[in-house]
Amino acid sequence: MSTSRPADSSAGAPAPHLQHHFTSPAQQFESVVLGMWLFLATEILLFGGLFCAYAVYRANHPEIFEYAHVYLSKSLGAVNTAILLVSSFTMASAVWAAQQSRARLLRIMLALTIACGLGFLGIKYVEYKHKWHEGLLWGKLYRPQHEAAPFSAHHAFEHGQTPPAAPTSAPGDTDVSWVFTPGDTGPRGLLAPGDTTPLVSPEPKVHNVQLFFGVYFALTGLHAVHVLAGLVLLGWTLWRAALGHFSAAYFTPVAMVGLYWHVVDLIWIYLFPLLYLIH
Amino acid sequence: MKAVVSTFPRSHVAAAEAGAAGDNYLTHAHGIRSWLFTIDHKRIGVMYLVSILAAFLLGGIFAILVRTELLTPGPTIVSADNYNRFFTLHGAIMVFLVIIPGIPAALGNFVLPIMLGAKDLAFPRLNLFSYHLWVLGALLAVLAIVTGSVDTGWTFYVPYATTTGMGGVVPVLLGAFVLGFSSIFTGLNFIVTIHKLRPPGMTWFRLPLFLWALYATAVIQILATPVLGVTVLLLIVERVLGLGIFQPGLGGDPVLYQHFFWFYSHPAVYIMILPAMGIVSEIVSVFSRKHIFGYHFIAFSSIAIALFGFFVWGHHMFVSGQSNLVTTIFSLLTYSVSIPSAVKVFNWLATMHGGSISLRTPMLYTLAFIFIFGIGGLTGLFLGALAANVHLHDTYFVVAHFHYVMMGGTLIAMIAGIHYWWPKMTGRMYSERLGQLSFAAVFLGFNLTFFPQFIMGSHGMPRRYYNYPPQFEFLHQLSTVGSYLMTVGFVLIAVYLLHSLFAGRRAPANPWGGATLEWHCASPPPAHNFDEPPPAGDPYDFNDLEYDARIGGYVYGTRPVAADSEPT
Amino acid sequence: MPPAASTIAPHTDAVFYFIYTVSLFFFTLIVLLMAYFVFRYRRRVEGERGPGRTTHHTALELTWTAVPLVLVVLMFYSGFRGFMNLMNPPAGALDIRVLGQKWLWSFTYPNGHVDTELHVPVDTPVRLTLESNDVIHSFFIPAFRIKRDAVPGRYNRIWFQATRPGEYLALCAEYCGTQHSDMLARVVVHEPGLYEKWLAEAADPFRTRSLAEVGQLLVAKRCGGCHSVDGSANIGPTFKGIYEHSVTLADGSTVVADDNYIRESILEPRAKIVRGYEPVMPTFKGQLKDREITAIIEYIKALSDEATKPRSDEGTEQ
Amino acid sequence: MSPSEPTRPTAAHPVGHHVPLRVLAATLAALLVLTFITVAVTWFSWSDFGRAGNIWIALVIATLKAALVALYFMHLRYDRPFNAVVLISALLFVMLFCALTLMDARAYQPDIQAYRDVDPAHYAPDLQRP
Ligand code: HEA
Ligand code: HEA
Ligand code: HEC
Ligand code: CUA
Ligand SMILES: [Cu+2]
Repeated sequence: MSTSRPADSSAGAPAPHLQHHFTSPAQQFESVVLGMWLFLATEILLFGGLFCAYAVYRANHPEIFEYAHVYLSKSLGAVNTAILLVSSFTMASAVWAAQQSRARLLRIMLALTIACGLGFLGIKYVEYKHKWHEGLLWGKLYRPQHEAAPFSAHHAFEHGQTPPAAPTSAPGDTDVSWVFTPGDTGPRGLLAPGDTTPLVSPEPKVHNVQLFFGVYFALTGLHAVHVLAGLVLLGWTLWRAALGHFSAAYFTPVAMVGLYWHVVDLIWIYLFPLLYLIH
Repeated sequence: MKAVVSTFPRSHVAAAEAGAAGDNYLTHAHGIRSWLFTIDHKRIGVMYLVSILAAFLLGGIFAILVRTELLTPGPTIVSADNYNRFFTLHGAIMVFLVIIPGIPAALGNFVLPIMLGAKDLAFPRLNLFSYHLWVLGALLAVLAIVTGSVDTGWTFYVPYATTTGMGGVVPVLLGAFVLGFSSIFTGLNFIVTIHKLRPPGMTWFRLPLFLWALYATAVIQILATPVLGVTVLLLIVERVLGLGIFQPGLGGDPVLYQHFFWFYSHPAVYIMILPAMGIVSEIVSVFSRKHIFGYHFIAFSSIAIALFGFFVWGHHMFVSGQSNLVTTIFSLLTYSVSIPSAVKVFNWLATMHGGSISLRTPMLYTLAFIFIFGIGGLTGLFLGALAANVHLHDTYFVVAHFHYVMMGGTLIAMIAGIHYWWPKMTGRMYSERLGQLSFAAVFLGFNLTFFPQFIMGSHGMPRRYYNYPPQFEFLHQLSTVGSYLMTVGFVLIAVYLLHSLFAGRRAPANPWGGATLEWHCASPPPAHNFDEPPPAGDPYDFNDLEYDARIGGYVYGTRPVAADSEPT
Repeated sequence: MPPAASTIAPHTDAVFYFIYTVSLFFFTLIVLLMAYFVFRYRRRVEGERGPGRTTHHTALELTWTAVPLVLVVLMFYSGFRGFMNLMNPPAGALDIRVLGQKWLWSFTYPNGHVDTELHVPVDTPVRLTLESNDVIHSFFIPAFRIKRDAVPGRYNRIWFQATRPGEYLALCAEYCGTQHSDMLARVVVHEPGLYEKWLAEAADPFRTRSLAEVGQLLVAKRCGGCHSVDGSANIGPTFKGIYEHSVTLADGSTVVADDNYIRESILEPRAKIVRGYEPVMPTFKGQLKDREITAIIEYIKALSDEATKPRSDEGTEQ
Repeated sequence: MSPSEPTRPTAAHPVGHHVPLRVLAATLAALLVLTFITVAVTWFSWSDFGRAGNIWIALVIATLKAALVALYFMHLRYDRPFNAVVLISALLFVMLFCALTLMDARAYQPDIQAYRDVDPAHYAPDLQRP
């Protein structure tokens, strides 16, 4: 309990952190919390766009995702998920510590959160490096090395093949014929009249695998940028905590950085099963 | 709405009158830094206004270049590539730098807290930050012009935008990203302010309709703009690193890009029009000296437009290869937006019924808004009908439609708002006569510019055409002449407004007889708006306001409210 | 609306004029009311009050919510009907493939003939399958009221049935770069029976013409947008006088413009880039047959011969 | 989950809600267990519910976890309901965007597939490389 400020600011005296246009600390705090939630909503919509791209490609080309996801390491992903969850816990505890004016605990918890964040990025780095070496990158840079072994041999074993054979997909099997007479498909203009055999690619093979890695890097990349930003914010909070700025009377920055950090975690909670655990 | 008799104390008004001579937000601090780093919402609003009008001038110059080039078919003054640059920059500047931030960030910033009875926005520093982001976005746009410019059209369709050789694409996209965040922060600030900073007595249904409109706008800004953010980010990554989500050459899907773009950009058109409708609701009521008709319908129609606006983005993609099923859904939903819009138009008319209508400059622009937006909105109905859209899509009919709603709607309403709040912002009155004269030039010039474009468009004149079939030459020339006339009108506005700053009559606190709270504080307002929150009443109750010829403005009189004048 | 020349056009125009009528009605109503109110209730003395006191009238407000609602549903439905017609070609339509590329339309007929003009028989349903080689274009025939984007990497379809023989214009309606506004194509609707005749002749131009003449036709149609034949530089270098002359490439080396080089320039334009020009030429691989390429080379050769020995009739036409 | 006793704002602690460590720890434990379950089910073949089934199960579990984080770590359970409205509307609009776009992309997919079938290598860059 080494706070530089009195833990108790009586209601009558103007609170030191109250800005002139607010009438009470409660009003100010609630405004800040609402503002933060609105900001988090925009973050969710920012990722929402990428989730949409994911959904579109996953729905239309499940075979790409089934084929390519084995190149991601399930165990590293799981470890990273656990790390982020723990960091979320330490963050929430940090907020609690600040609320209780327990400065030492606050610093420890913030430091632990930062450590977890760094650990997460470290593991991400290992994963990215592997992809880089194997040439498993997005669109233009996709140059798979032939030896590219699935990261989790375990998975491949399970399915009894390496790499898993691509199921021929039936994209667009949604049936909307109840609304529309389906137009016939295919470049019929070039076929001899009467010939309606669809032209099928000779060997069934998974094409456009780079799409998976494009989506993967876009999603995890944007997420990693957010982790990085979170770490900077956490560092700033820890610094201010070390200066003894926070106490039960004033802990808004800790709580707000906490909310932000939780959202970063929340997004990963979706990323992990969607990218690593396809099955 | 229940009638609320204003309980405004006279002493308060007297204090406000006294404040006019003394300290106000303009004289409160001095020096350029006291402006650039101010956290006073009024100063930020004024800076926004100046910057946005400068951007409008730039966008207008490009427009005049475009129009001049179209005087004759074939080359007139510039090459095809430069023409393409001009309309792209014109569109991008007008949309991202002018019309989206226009009313909320400039006028909204200035009046929102005062109308609410608050001292400032909830997050003054964030407000300043979003202004700085706007400036950064504008600088990036300028950088784009310097580094080879852009020729993609403001829609940046893939794969054209990922393959064009012009070097300004990435800076312009970064600019759009930054401006998006500027817009998000403004909206966020408004929502929090309206939720949390309402003084006691300012209930939701005592909010002036302009604030309802800004609130609805802010909802769109929060929910739609992030998608623009991720879209331009992806586009940058596509272009620089070849990500491959949108580019067909890399297995991607260009139509997906269009979904991304329009998921933001359609709701964005309601970011543009809603605040304009808010201004119109204020002015129609004040200049008719009559309680707004159907307050609740107008308030809720703003929210309805904001929500429905999210369900119609696909109407920009009817011929792009969107599937028939989704196309049909979007066409149907498109019409849902026109209902609340119609409600507003009819309510404004009903407000004028039985009023006492004064044709001062703000009201003239407001009537012009109803006229022009009527045409613009009704032509939207043509575009929403599938079969008609197939013919009209990407023709000058669309160009005319969106200029009627954006330029004739939003921008005209913004000009109305500028004239309406000018005395409040600057403490000066402008010349009414010149105001009416320039109105005539703008109104006639506008219609002369854009009405012929409806005819051209329905006859199959495609947009973004440098060269065109000779049969359209006459209509194009009419249009160009109209744009020159309109320019004269705008230059005139700029001249007399600037002149009024130095030589205008001092403005009274309440020159028009408005009942919203901003007219309760002095012109210009003191630095902190109100010492204590003023009691809020019905914002459209004009019963207690009396004209005082000595000060040329309205004051709260002592005349008891006659029993028969009680609103129902 | 422009003259209507397809079976769809009257439908589209009906939708257009239906909405037009409704809009005109409401617009006139609004403007008249506005003008009347402004006149009737104008303020004569500053500060005076008007007679009206009503602040709302729920029944009235519900009416003007419901009436437009009904009208817009009708508008939607009329547009929807026309669109469904447009999206579902009748069986047995004539199939023509349309390829958009910067900045040229080309049409592939059922017999394999490729042309830059769209020729169709009158009163016959024609189904267009659209594709693009580079960026998005949009195929637009105002007289037929049809428009559909040509999107790279996929097919789009539309159909029409022309009702009046004659010549029409097809335009590109989706912005596609420098010459977007010049990406036009002639549309010819033939009288009954003449279409087949035209197609047979167009498909085999070699029967009636010399190689160089065919080459001249092809160059005018396919290359003329970028290459001149009179010595002036355009988007690409001129064809006049290049044959067997040396050409400086972007990397500084020189090559002689012989048959192989020209052939390569047509099939693999990116392989060698002429100094001072952008690498924007599209490939014609798969679009020009060997014999046609030979014909073009023959024509370019003839142009060079002209350049050396003066002749009166310069090879520019159209 | 054990019933928690969040302290309401008081004069001494004017703002915010205090969620005790005990509750936070329980939340963490639940989250870790759920994560383990999601990973574990991929080990067995009996837990394969087909393409659509698996993705929905994954989404449901993820949503459960996200809800825990939001309710307890982010104090949403004790907060003003409007903040929850904000979060939920953000999710709804993401869903709106995904749903309509997905519906469209599914329906026009045959037009893309038909094109690719003609010349599989043309727009599949991974096939063009040696
Ligand atoms: C301020 C901006 C703004 C506003 C408010 C609107 C409003 C509307 N717009 Fe517009 N629109 C644009 C800006 C805007 N638009 C832009 C910028 C583009 C082109 C982008 C580009 O491609 O570059 C565009 C393009 C556009 C298209 C695509 C055209 C194409 O490219 O193919 C469509 C199609 O449905 C459309 C429809 C509508 C409709 C139905 C409304 C409705 O909201 C209108 C509602 C209003 C009314 C209906 C009038 C008021 C009511 C009455 C007078 C009473 C009578 C009413 C009835 C009987 C219903 N718009
Ligand atoms: C709000 C948006 C907005 C506004 C206001 C305008 C205003 C104008 N626009 Fe523009 N326009 C767009 C948005 C807008 N436009 C968009 C989005 C496109 C599509 C681009 C694309 O295809 O990608 C477009 C495209 C477009 C085209 C089609 C180009 C093509 O397809 O080939 C044309 C052609 O006539 C045109 C003309 C004009 C003209 C003459 C004006 C005039 O009204 C301008 C008049 C203004 C001035 C001349 C400035 C004067 C200002 C001052 C003197 C200072 C002001 C000071 C005070 C008022 C105090 N515009
Ligand atoms: C889109 C514009 C465009 C079209 C259409 C086009 N070209 Fe080109 N062409 C160019 C450009 C630009 C160059 C110079 C850069 C290069 O070498 O690729 C060029 C270069 C050439 C060259 C080399 C010229 C020299 O001087 O060495 C030949 C030969 C050629 N084109 C033939 C053709 C033929 C034959 C056609 C039509 C069947 C055609 N081009 C259509 C743009 C075009
Ligand atoms: Cu092709 Cu525009
Ligand atoms: Cu729209």
